[in-house]
Amino acid sequence: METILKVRNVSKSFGGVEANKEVSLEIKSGDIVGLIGPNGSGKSTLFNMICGIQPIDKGEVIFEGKEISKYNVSEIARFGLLRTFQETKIYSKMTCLENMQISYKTPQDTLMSFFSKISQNVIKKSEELLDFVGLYEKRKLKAGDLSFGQQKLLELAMSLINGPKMLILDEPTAGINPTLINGIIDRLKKANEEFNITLFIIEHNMQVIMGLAKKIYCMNHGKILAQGTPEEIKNNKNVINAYLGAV
Amino acid sequence: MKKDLVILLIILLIGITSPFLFPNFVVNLSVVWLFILFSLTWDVQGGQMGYNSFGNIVFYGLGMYTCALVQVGLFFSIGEWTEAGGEKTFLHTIPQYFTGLGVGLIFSSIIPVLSAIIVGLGLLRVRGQYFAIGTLGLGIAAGEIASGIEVIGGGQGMTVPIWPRAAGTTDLRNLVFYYLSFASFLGTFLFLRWIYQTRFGLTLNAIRDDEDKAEAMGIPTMRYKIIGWCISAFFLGISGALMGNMNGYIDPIDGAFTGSTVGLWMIIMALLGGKGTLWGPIIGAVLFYFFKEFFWMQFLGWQYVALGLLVVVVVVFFPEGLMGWLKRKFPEKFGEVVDKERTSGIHLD
Amino acid sequence: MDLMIFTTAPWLNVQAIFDGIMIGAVFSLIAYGMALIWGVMKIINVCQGEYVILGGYITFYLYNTYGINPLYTIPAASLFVFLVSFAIYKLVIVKVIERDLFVSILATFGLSIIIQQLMNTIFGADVEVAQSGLGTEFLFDNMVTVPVTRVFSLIIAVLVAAIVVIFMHYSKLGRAIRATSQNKRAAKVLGVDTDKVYGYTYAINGAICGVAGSLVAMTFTLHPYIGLPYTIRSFMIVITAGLGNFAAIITSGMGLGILEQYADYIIGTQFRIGFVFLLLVFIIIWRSRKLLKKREYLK
Amino acid sequence: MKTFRKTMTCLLSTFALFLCFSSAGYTKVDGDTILLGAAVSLTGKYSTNGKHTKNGYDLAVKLINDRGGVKVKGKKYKLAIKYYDDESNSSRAKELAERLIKQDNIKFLLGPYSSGLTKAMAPIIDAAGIPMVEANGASRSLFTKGYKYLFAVLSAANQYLESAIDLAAEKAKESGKKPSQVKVALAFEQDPFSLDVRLGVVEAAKRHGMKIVVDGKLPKALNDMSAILAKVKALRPDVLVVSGHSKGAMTAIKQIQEMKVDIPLLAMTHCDAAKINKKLGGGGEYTLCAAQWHKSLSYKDSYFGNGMDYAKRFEKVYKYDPPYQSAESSAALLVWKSAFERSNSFDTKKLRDALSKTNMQTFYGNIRFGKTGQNIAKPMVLFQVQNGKNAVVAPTEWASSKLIWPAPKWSERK
Repeated sequence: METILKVRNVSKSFGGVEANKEVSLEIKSGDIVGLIGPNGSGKSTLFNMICGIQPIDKGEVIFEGKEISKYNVSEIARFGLLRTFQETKIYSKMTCLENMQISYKTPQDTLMSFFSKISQNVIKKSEELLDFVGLYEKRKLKAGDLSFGQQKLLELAMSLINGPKMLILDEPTAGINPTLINGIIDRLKKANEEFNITLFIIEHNMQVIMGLAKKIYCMNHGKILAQGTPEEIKNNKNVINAYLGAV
Repeated sequence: MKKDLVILLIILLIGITSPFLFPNFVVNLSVVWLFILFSLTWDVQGGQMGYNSFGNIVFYGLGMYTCALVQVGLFFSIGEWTEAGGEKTFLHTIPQYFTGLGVGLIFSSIIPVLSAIIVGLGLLRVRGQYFAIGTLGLGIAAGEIASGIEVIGGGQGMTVPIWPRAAGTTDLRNLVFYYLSFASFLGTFLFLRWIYQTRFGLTLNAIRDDEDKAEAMGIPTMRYKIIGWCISAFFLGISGALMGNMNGYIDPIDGAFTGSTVGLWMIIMALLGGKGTLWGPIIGAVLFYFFKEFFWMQFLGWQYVALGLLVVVVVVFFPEGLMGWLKRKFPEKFGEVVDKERTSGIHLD
Repeated sequence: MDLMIFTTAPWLNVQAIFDGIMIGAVFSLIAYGMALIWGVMKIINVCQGEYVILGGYITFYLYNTYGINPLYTIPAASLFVFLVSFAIYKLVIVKVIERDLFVSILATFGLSIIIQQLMNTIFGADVEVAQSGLGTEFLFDNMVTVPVTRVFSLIIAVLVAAIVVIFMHYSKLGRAIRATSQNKRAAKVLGVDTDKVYGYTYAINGAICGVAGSLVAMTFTLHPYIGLPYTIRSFMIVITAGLGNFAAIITSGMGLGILEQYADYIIGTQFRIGFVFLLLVFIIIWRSRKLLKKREYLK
Repeated sequence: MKTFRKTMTCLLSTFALFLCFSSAGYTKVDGDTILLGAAVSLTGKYSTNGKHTKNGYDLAVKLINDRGGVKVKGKKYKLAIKYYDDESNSSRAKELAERLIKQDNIKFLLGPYSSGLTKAMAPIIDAAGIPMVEANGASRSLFTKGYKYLFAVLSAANQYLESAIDLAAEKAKESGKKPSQVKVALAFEQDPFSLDVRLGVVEAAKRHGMKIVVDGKLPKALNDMSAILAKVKALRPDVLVVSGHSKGAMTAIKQIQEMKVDIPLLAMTHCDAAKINKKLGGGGEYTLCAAQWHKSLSYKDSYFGNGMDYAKRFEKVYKYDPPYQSAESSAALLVWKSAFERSNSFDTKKLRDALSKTNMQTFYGNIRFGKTGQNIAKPMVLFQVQNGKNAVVAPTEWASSKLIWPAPKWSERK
């Protein structure tokens, strides 16, 4: 398998506080990779930098062989590197169906495409994906009226319709009731298998991430503390000291 | 589709017949159509895109000046025309007047669009209240600067070429401008109705609801925002040109860049009817015009207090407007329903 | 363009800087009030300028009707605007807090129209002035004029600012206000009555504007419709200086004063108001450009 | 979609209904009343002068009605005025012109206050062929557009301060200087009226070969002109001319006094309306003021008597001294009355012809309209504030006092 995302020696500091120090990691295409670490260890900052939301101070981010740290958020998204947010971001005053339609990535980006009508094909695909996450019945409701868990699912569906090559998820199960969690895990796995999307996930729920990921990175104090398979991580002494032990 | 056709026919019917039904109100009716245009175009930013602009009035004023300058400049020296106390009298012949008006209207839509691109590149990167206050500053600065430029008449203002008497009576003139106003309204209405049904409209809504998300999903938001502003500028420029010609005289602060009257009204009209909808601004504009004409006449000298009160009441107590209220009250009438019926019939799990 | 004037009359530089600093002090005072409510209540008060003019009219009224020297009317003007803005808080502002900032902008815009029109009805559209009778001092062979009133207003502005700062740091209410501005929820948990804090903050801003208004009435002239430029100026000062930084507010206030004076001399008085408003636009764009490098937005 | 359509139909039908009701309104001559129409500024920046204007109109209407009204075709008619508030806003004034003519069906109009508003109304009334006698729009550009239905009882704005420049030239000659050595400083507000005054001054200065050393312009919303005055101080001109309605006059006097700017001759407009001699203590002393009228002038008519009588009558009703804005407004009604009686008709065309042939004396001055509709028979008056009183100093035939020149330096005043 080839490498899809490579982060090399990335550093970032906020007014003297170093959030990321020389972070390097590699993700293979088609993998599910987890990122764990205590609060404030720099996970979200790393995500933000990969997606171009914050500029990096040093180092490089390579996506499919292309240096992307100079591009802005929407350009990176169009390369096929998409993210979801810790606090769900959906278009709250639009219906679920509209949320889906607008997330569909148009093949080209011309003025014509700006003013084109939403094609039946897109509508059909939206409905399929809403069905996939179990929101089909609520497709005509305003997204803001959905429950938090449902919004997370909607956000996932929106990411899927965009057709990304890689999806970065920031705590996909945080704040969701346990019965729904399994559903989300299920769908993530399916998305990975059926749509062949690489997943990179921040997660605090150890059960979830251990069951999902094939490889896990653990961060602490802005550095990569350890990496390996779930089993290796579980037994890594440093990880236990810094993170797992404290749980 | 049939419903749409019916609505269009009704509007056309009202638009075409009303000057004959109310011949004494032709000018007022033209103003009503332009008012609707104002609130519709403001709503592109304020309602659909979530960028509360106080500066759209700049395009209106620019259109007004551009048109007048072209109308004059094509045939005479602008400097002599606007010279304070100039002794010469200039009269446009019929062909001169109409070519001037035609070319003026074209330019009065181009120049505001260009300025929207330039200003937009700077200001549309700014969000929230900074955008609102920045555009407020822009609107007022434009008026002050215009009144400092001598060539366009400065604080003296500028007169617009008068209707050549040989072409017909003033009633004919009013009719011509009525139909031009109506046409520009209709153009705006149809255009906006069309784009709201396309990807563009959805994108504007997405920017309003969560711009960061829209960017993270790969939407080039800046381009959409600028195009949106250009659309507003285009129609506002034309409306300014028409208003300038109907008024016959352009005052830089009271007539063209009227940030604290028309500039504020367009916001209130859209809010009154319900921002972010197609029909809200239309209803709001009509309601507001009535409020303004029929109630203000009753408060001789107090109408500004009444306007201020209206602003406060609408904004504080009734911010969702008429359409917003209806939508909240009867969401199911607007298609917000739990729809169990499956059309695609696909089951993945 | 009139650059030659500075070479024929070099003392004009001194004059411009002097005037700029003294006018800037009043601007800073108004801006401080705006920063206060913006920071604490998260609302933008567009009727700031109208409060200033209202304070000025109180001074004028006392001066005109009872012949009181405007110098002594400052407390009265301050108190009056304090009460008015407290009433406005109870009636309108209380419903605007915690809503979208645009709502507060529009609502206070509406209020400013009402206040303008009421001032016009009560005091008339005449241009009014309150003479402090303090006289004028001269420097450089009578060429640089220093009206004592302006020096006085500089002193008062500094004094009031000092009082407000001391109040904010050492009084119970002041501390409650600061706590609320830093973290509203925490303050509420600790037993701060945030509603009361908001009311007083808004009214204190009114009091500050009242003082500034008195100073404006003494140094310039009054008219019901000249409030907006004061609002815009204070907005500009606040966005250049940031919300909490008092020293920065004073420097940018005086900077604006000096800049305005130079603009006045160089590009001509006719563009002065336009210059102020355009400067606002440029400062906003400039700040957003700076943030853009960090991939952040001005919001 | 159905709801939208219903709402729209509902709204539009109410709209239609409203329009139907409102069109049934006034007619030009109703029973024994002749209805004139006027838009005046009751709110906004011109509201003070707007009230002066309205008071002037009302006083004249009352007097004419008390004396039996207007006689047309053997029948006596009373006068009445339909007022609207134009909010000191030119767009509003234009709308109101439209409303008065189209909806209220009024055929005889009176002017609003200020040149800007008159300018906004003029194209409308002229196109509709409705005559307007206006008393407060002095801008010369009103009279170069070929309007046929606009008549102004006042002298054009460019004449306001021309004579002040002439005076300065005269005084320069007396003191042994050439007029071309006189240095002039200008400070004008950016509004149609003041810019017209400026034009007249610039032309006069050019005629005498004077040099303009400071040419300042003030925005409408500014209450500070210290920069211009600092320049004036630096360049020591012999004449400073200021115009900017009441605000300009007030701001100028206050800051000149404060900065102790020594100018041998300070001339301005609107010092009367701004009541500078009352409000600013001695600050306004020696200021030369341009006025359309002064009560001490000895013109007279059979209604108001002379200027003094007018002033007394006015003060009895409104409790203040009449500014010239009121006097000229009253005069406008005298003109209308005479036009009605001379044409003996209500036909607008005939009235227009009668108006253009007006040649009469009123307490306000002689009124005779030139080809362009402007009063060409009345000179401007200049007075100087002397000991807190207004003393007429020019033109010489009406002058009651001598010009004090040069104005004493501030260091020499007490």
